[in-house]
Amino acid sequence: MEQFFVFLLVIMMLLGGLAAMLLKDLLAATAATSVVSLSLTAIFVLMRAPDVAMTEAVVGAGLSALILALGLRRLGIWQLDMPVKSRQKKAGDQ
Amino acid sequence: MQQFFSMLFLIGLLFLLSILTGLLPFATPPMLIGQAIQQQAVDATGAANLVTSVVLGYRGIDTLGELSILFAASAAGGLVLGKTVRAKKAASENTGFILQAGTDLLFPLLLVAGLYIVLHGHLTPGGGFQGGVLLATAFFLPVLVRPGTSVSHKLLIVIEGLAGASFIAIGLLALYQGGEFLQPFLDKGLTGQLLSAGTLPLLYLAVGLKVGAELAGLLANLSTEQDGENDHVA
Amino acid sequence: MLPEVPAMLLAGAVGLVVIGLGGLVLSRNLYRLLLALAIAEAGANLLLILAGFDSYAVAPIVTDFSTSALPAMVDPVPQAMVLTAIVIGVGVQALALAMIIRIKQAYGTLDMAELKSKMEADLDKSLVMPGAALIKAERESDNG
Amino acid sequence: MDNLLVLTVALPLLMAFLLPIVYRFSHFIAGLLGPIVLLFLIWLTFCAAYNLPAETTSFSIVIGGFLPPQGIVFYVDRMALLFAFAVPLVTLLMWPWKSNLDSEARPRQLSLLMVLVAASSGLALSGDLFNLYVFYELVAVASYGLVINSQMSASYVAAYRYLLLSAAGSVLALLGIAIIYFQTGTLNLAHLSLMAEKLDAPLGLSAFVMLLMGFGVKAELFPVNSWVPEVYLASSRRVAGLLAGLVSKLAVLIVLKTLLTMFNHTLAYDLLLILGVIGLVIGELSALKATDLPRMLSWSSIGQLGLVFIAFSVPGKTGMMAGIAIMLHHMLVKPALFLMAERWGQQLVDLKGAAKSSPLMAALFVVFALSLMGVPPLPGFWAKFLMLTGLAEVGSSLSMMALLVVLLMMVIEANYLFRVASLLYDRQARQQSSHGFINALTVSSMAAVLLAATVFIKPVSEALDVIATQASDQQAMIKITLGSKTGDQK
Repeated sequence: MEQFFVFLLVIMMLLGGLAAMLLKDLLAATAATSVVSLSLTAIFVLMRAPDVAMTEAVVGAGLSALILALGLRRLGIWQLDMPVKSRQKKAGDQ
Repeated sequence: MQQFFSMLFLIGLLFLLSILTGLLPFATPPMLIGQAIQQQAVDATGAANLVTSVVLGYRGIDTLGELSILFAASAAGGLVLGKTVRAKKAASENTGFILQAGTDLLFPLLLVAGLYIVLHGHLTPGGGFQGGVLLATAFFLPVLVRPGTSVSHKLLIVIEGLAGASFIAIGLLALYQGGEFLQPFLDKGLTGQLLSAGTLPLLYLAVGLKVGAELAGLLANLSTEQDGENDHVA
Repeated sequence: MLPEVPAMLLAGAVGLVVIGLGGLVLSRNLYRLLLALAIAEAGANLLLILAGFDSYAVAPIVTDFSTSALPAMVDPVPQAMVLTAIVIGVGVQALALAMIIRIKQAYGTLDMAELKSKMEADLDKSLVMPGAALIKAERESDNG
Repeated sequence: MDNLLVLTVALPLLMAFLLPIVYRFSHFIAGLLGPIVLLFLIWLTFCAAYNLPAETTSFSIVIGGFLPPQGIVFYVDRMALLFAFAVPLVTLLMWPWKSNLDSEARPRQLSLLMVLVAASSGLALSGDLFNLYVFYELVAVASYGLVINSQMSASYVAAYRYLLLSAAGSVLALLGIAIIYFQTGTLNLAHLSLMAEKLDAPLGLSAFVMLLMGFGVKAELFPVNSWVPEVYLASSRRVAGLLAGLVSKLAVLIVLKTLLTMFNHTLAYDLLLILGVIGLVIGELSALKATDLPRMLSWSSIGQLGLVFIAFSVPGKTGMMAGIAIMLHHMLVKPALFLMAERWGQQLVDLKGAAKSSPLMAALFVVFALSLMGVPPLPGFWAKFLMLTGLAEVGSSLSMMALLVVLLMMVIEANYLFRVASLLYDRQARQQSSHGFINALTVSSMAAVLLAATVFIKPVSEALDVIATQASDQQAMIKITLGSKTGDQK
């Protein structure tokens, strides 16, 4: 059972990492980074490290994503009502 | 050409790391200091959470360094972003009643949760850093929802400075009493009680306040647009 | 059949590090470089946690206060180290983001190669300027 | 009261935290706080070194009262004391007395400097692998902040590139620490040196390479030093002097600590030698090509650090002594040269005839340059001479090749430094701005130290001998940090 969960989580984590590197849309890439953090949180729980899991959830998935999103907003790459197409164009301009 | 070499480097790295990790004694760690700490920690610090006794006791100076790194990062971030200009009152960015009321409701909840996590750091998972982040978000959410308002930077600087100074002061007090720097003193109490583990909860409180104030300042700094910032296309 | 748990976890840690470092080497967008850094750091943290893992142990928190005999626990030291490393990582990330915002304001682009050539040009200009400006200013003050 | 030495870390941090508050009340007091703390630290470390009885080799400070190897320990030998003394001293010399920053940025800059001092002292004293990593990161973050201090937009790009390289190095260093912890289950350096046989090739060697790439970033080691010229150019000259003079040496010190305690293989030493030689060649050749003073100084700094690594790759006392001598010499000379570059015109042609407007500075420049080249009576000569004899003693084909390369590079170094000197005394004078009083005083006092070292070369070399003997004495370190429990710890 544990084996199966770990397998799923590791696959999710690696796919998240790859997506963060390959996705054109920077906002989606940021979300993919959060996916890595979240699966890492679950892995930490399975590895009997509740303190680290909590830190990873609060800092890695929460705070870091918040900081990155604020940064994206100030960079002008992400506006709330901006369609994906124009976001990609903007990111591609860089 | 450069791409080719980079790929070559990466494949080499993957190969190297895979072989190396294959050699590691996984799941049967030597745990030389780990075992010793497990045997002594409860008696030495009185904290039920061994990670806390390592973070604040055995490796207390690491935590001081970590606090200073956050401090340095936020100071340097302030230097980069320059003068904080009061955010423009943007009427167009009205976020709506429901969001505002929801945030008002969330604020006390986040505050209590943050303080709980900070104060129970020596008993349960969590502690100053995790709780501090929650505190920071509690103070930052209103800024996000009401674009006109801003956090009081003066107050944040004072909290931040005094909390950091009190962490060091507790350490120096131990030194003054004839112990070593950052040696836990005060009564250790009964392990498992809220009021136990000597100075550790105090240290975590200082950490929590400092982290909270620092991150709130940093987030506010990142979120406020400055005059003449041309990249914002509304 | 699925591989063993340790092998999968080690592969995950190594994979994250390689993906992250690969992104650092291959990517040109400043923001993407930052994401790559975060991923590589996550991989290193996972490897560090694995250093203290023991499949027959419990989390390092004392729950039974009645006996002094402790059950087998996982090593708390790497956990403390990873806690430190995570917080350091986020601090550096925030600082880097602040720099990116400034760079975008100043140069209007996020492309590393383009920025590098612009920076070199700026640096060369700054080297000529102060000396020449000083000389010019002094000459003017001499004349006037 | 040995454990008062903890104050070298605690006190600057305390000041750094309090400075922004004090600055709100009085700009003047806040400006004075830093220098006062630095003076106190200089006095404290001097007393500690002076009162250390001759027969005592070293002592350790147990942080938090948790005995090693579980707790963190500060291992204080004479080398650590020397660097703990040098950190506040050099920072005080490079202190930014004047500043054009506004009232919001200035306290932040001063705080960052205090953080830099605390972290550097920690690097000099700490005897715990992960603690070294934390202090190293602290130095790194503080230096990012200081680099972006100047109001140039190019400095943001330079600082960002520096940050990325440095952070990637930190990831590698963390991986190295993870591998070491996997193998040994401990972090205390003395405890690790007991278990050195567990860290054989290939695991130990790759862990060493990872640590080297991680900590080598600040030490300007060859493959990870591409940040050096752009950052030194983009930041203010004082910060550049601080980074080149002080921070790089402390990073070398970490590499040295790990090398001595854990990785005593010949392979590790050879690797250091090769990287050092490549760094030296690239640094000196690029310095020869440079057309402006700051770039020349940055490249020459890379070259000098290459020399340091070559010296430390010579096993035994000779190499240790030569390495320490070159480090100290460079720590004195490079900040002074950067201080001079602060006010002179930047392009080399702008320097024409600068001797007319500032004769003292030009003369001092020649003295420093001569010492950097290694012209006989000056201390630079003795440092290089020691290193060359050490290389010759090793006698392997690799070290002979290194010897030849070093000699060749000394000629090139002499070439470009003489070019600057002859420009300074050129007849056709261009107009120059003169140096400020504090600036001139600082540089002159540094020159005075250099000349004093020339005159008292015998006691200095004897002291260096003692320091080097002690620094390479691993048995004493194990005995003093782990105490009598050494037997059952194993």
